[in-house]
Amino acid sequence: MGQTTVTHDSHAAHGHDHHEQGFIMKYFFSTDHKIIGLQYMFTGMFMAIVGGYFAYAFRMQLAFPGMEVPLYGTVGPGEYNMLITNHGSIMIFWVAMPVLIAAFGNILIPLMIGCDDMVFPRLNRLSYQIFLLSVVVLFMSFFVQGGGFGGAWTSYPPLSAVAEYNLTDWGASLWLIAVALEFVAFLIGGINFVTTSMNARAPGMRMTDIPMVVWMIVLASIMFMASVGPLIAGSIMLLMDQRIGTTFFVPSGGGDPILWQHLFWFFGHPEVYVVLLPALGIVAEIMTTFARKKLFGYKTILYTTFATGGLAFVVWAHHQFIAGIDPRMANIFLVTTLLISIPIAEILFSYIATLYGGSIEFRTPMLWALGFLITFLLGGVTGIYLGSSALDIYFHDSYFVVAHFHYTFFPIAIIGMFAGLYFWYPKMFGRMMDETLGKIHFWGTIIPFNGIFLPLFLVGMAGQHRRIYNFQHFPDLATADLQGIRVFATVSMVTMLLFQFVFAYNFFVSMFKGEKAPANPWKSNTLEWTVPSPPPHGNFAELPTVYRGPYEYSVPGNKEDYWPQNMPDRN
Amino acid sequence: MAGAHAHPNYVKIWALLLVLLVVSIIGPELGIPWLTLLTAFGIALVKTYYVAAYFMHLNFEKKYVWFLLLISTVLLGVFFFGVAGDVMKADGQNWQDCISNNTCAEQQRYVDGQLR
Amino acid sequence: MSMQGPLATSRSATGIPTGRLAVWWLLASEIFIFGGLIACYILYRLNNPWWGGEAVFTKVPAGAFNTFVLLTSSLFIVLAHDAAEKKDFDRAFKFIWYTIGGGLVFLLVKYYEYSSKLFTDDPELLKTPLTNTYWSFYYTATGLHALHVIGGMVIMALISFDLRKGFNPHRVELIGLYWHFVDIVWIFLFPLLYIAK
Amino acid sequence: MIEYFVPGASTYAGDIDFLFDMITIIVGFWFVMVLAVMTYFMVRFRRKEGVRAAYISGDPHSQKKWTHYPHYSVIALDVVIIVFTVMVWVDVKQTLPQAEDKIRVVGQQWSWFFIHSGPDGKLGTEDDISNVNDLHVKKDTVYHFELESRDVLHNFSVPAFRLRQDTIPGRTITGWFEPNKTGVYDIQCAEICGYGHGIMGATIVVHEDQQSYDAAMESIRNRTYESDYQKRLQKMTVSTASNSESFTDKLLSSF
Repeated sequence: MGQTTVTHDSHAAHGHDHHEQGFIMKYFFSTDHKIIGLQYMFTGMFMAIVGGYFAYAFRMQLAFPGMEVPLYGTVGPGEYNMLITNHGSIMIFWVAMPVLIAAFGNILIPLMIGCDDMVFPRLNRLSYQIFLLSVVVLFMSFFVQGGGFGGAWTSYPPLSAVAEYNLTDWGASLWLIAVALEFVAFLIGGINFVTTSMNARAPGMRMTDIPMVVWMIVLASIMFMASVGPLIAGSIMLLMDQRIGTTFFVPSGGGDPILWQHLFWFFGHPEVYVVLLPALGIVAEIMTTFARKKLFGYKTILYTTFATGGLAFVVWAHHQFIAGIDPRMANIFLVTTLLISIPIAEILFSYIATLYGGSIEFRTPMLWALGFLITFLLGGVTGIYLGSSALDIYFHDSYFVVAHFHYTFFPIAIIGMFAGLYFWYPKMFGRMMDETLGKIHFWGTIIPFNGIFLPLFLVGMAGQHRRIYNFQHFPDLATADLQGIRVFATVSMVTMLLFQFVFAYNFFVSMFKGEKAPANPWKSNTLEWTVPSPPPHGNFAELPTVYRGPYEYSVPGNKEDYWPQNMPDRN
Repeated sequence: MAGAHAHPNYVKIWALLLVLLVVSIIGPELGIPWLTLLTAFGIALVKTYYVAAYFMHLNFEKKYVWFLLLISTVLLGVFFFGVAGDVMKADGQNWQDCISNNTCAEQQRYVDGQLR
Repeated sequence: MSMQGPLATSRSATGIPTGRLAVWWLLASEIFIFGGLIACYILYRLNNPWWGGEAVFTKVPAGAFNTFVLLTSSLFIVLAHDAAEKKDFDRAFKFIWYTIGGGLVFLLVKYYEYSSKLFTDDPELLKTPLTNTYWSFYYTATGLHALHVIGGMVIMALISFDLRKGFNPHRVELIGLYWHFVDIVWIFLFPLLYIAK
Repeated sequence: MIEYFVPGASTYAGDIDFLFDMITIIVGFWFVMVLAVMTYFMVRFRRKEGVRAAYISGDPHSQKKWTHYPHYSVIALDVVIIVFTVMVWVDVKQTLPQAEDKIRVVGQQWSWFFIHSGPDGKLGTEDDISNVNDLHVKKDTVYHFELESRDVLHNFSVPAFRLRQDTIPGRTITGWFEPNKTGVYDIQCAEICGYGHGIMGATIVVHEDQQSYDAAMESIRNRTYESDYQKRLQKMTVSTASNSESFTDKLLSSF
């Protein structure tokens, strides 16, 4: 089913007359939250392939400049800009967000809070259809005259605002429209998530009985809603600049390019936390299940997450320390930036404390979850370097930044996604994935991943700056040593991509030939494990009542070491 | 549902809003700056309060909704004051807006929507 | 429209009906969109005091009349909601269409204002979005607001026919909330763009 | 540690390197500690037959302290980092020591345009000397630079000076540096500026004394100047333009 969903997706964007409930209706026009979640997931995975392919093309160009890249062709300067721009946009807007928030949110929220569907199923479908439309528009932007947009995912004006500067007249506009459509899709989806989990909880489920992943997805949706508004207004203004010729952001006509940077990063920084929080939630579910432990300090984690979410709104200008903002402002944002390390550190400490006294079983999802913690930790601590405004003078727009945010985004979007996928695969498809192949995939991803980005810290320290298609114009950077490092990173990258075939094989073969999954293969507590795998339409034969929190593992006096939320008595 | 509470007299509120509207138009005509600010924007806030509180029934809604809307406005304030240091001013520490005071040594200009 | 909704929709753990809760969240996100635009405008405006000289060319009487129209249509939709709650669906239907009429008058006045600035032979009075950034903001902000007015009118027309048959009367309240919000946005745009000189 | 990769050539390079080393020690300590604790937990508490996990809620204070105490020390270290950072930041970006000479740096798509102030030390006068791609400065001289841009955002970046600052069209941004080591260094554009962002390099030449500086200025004025940037490009160690080799040859030869 998976592959066909991807290939037929484009049809769903167009209206159809009413069919009878056939395959098409069931999988493309369904209002069932599980199907919509899978649609998001397959679209997101398809986009991940596109984004990975782009990364492959430009990493090859960096390692072997001027060479014809196998399966791609030569990468010129304009094309290089287009590849990095769209790699960034795709991975954040069309992979991390749909998979982590929309896919897991759609599949998990109704199941975990014990109701039969989202509160607005048709709005949910509309959200996916707008999202799909945004994908189509993005692909259109690659094929218009001048090629795809090449002004980086931040799309700073005046470069992005004036066609004479960026040379991608319609490419820039279509990119912007695609991003704006994606925002609208997630606004609609987010309202649905928030309303569902606020209003449709199962009887007996208190605020503190909600599984962490639901909390995290809801908080992420709220943060998204609050941060994206000004940027939507800004996108309209930028689109007017591009298409009509107004000068909101063009200084030669009286505008101010810095305003866009503020609008963008007022969204862009919370956006990091928007995708981080769901991943943290997924990891919490997995760690408690496989350590057979109660989550250490549920309330502490919850409150520190609130604090993180609040602080995330007042740190945005640390992306602009040397971008021309008033230097006095940098000191304020330096303090808030380093403040945010405090709640995040508290969350990570609590996660690690969860392991204490556990009975840890290293199944594939657990490996991914632990891998997430370690790699994200490195991403977090390198953030301190960049948050320090004075050091940012040296590191701004260098490969140190690239390595840093890949150490945060890769664990979030890819490791977190795989963790969730391996964990909930039985619930999604009713079959188990192969454990050995899963472990091979894990090690084959995590080791090359470090092989890519640890070296990039070093080239960043050597002063190598970003978004350069070929370093031959910078004599200090075009040395054999640095080139060797670039080749090493590229070889690691190709290795990592090759290991994804293990996953693809495992994923699709298990879907049809895997061992049939019982309702609760991991002996987990939350409500989604109390229904058959995969859950039928309407989820629960009888809507559950909740008696306790989601992490009551190894409770003394119980026969079993888990205690489902809807079980009235001791077992 | 909203039916549980006594309804305000909508027409009265509407008449009050119209009076406020007239004040907000006449006030600025006098040309006194502080009066302009007060009548134009102070009265806009009052009007907003009446529409929100009575037409939108916020006064009879859970307190939580007030909270939600206020948080939104506060965050906008954060955005505004974070940005104001750069965008609202024509100069600052070690930088100046050379377009507004015409000191740019090198600058292309937009004329009639075309880059010159 | 008679599709059986999921049971989840009828639950209300917060005590606010689901539809109304969602509209409040929608309005919160709209606050950010319009608020962001207005914040940008104020920032530029304070940096460019000469924009006051441009604001002279706006038509204050037209803007004031439009404020009156929107306030009145807000009254109509709240009366429609009142009627729908009392199950007087014909009266509610009537008031919804009065509201739509108010929206229409608003748009006509808007059209008059736009056309008097865009299609004039007098170069002094010709004000296009490209004239300067003040007019860019003028057209963007009022245009975005007008789109919201149009959207509200379309949705109102759609629900009015359902309402007459007695389906989904709670939707009158939801569209009402949205319409009041559009009204409030105009209450701010009017002094910002027209009055402050 | 940055010194190992790029030797510093300005007075404040050392401060920024110090900041890097300090943060490395602080976060390195934490990173290693956390990894060690995590590894210990993973080994010590791996699943064993018949051993049941403990039931720890983490809510009572006696348990919470295990995450709170480390977290207080994070606050303390944050304060240390903030204090040192602000000191360096104020020195580099917020103060302007008395200028001994001035230059104007103009970014344009896709090259750097430099204006030296000439003998009178003032910009905007007749004797200004302008040049593309090569900036000449004297050692141990405090320079004020004025950054401007003709079209889009650029970023005036000199890694050896630990200096980066965006150039913004419509804004004049002033900054300073004082080279303290002679040599020839890269200038980069570190903010994407369109199609030719990747070719927007330039060279800064730090002269030992006034004579060699004046000679360079004279040759620019006489139009007999040979660009140091072009000379360096020709001497580059890595050839990057060949298409002739096959993929595998290239891969093998690069190790």
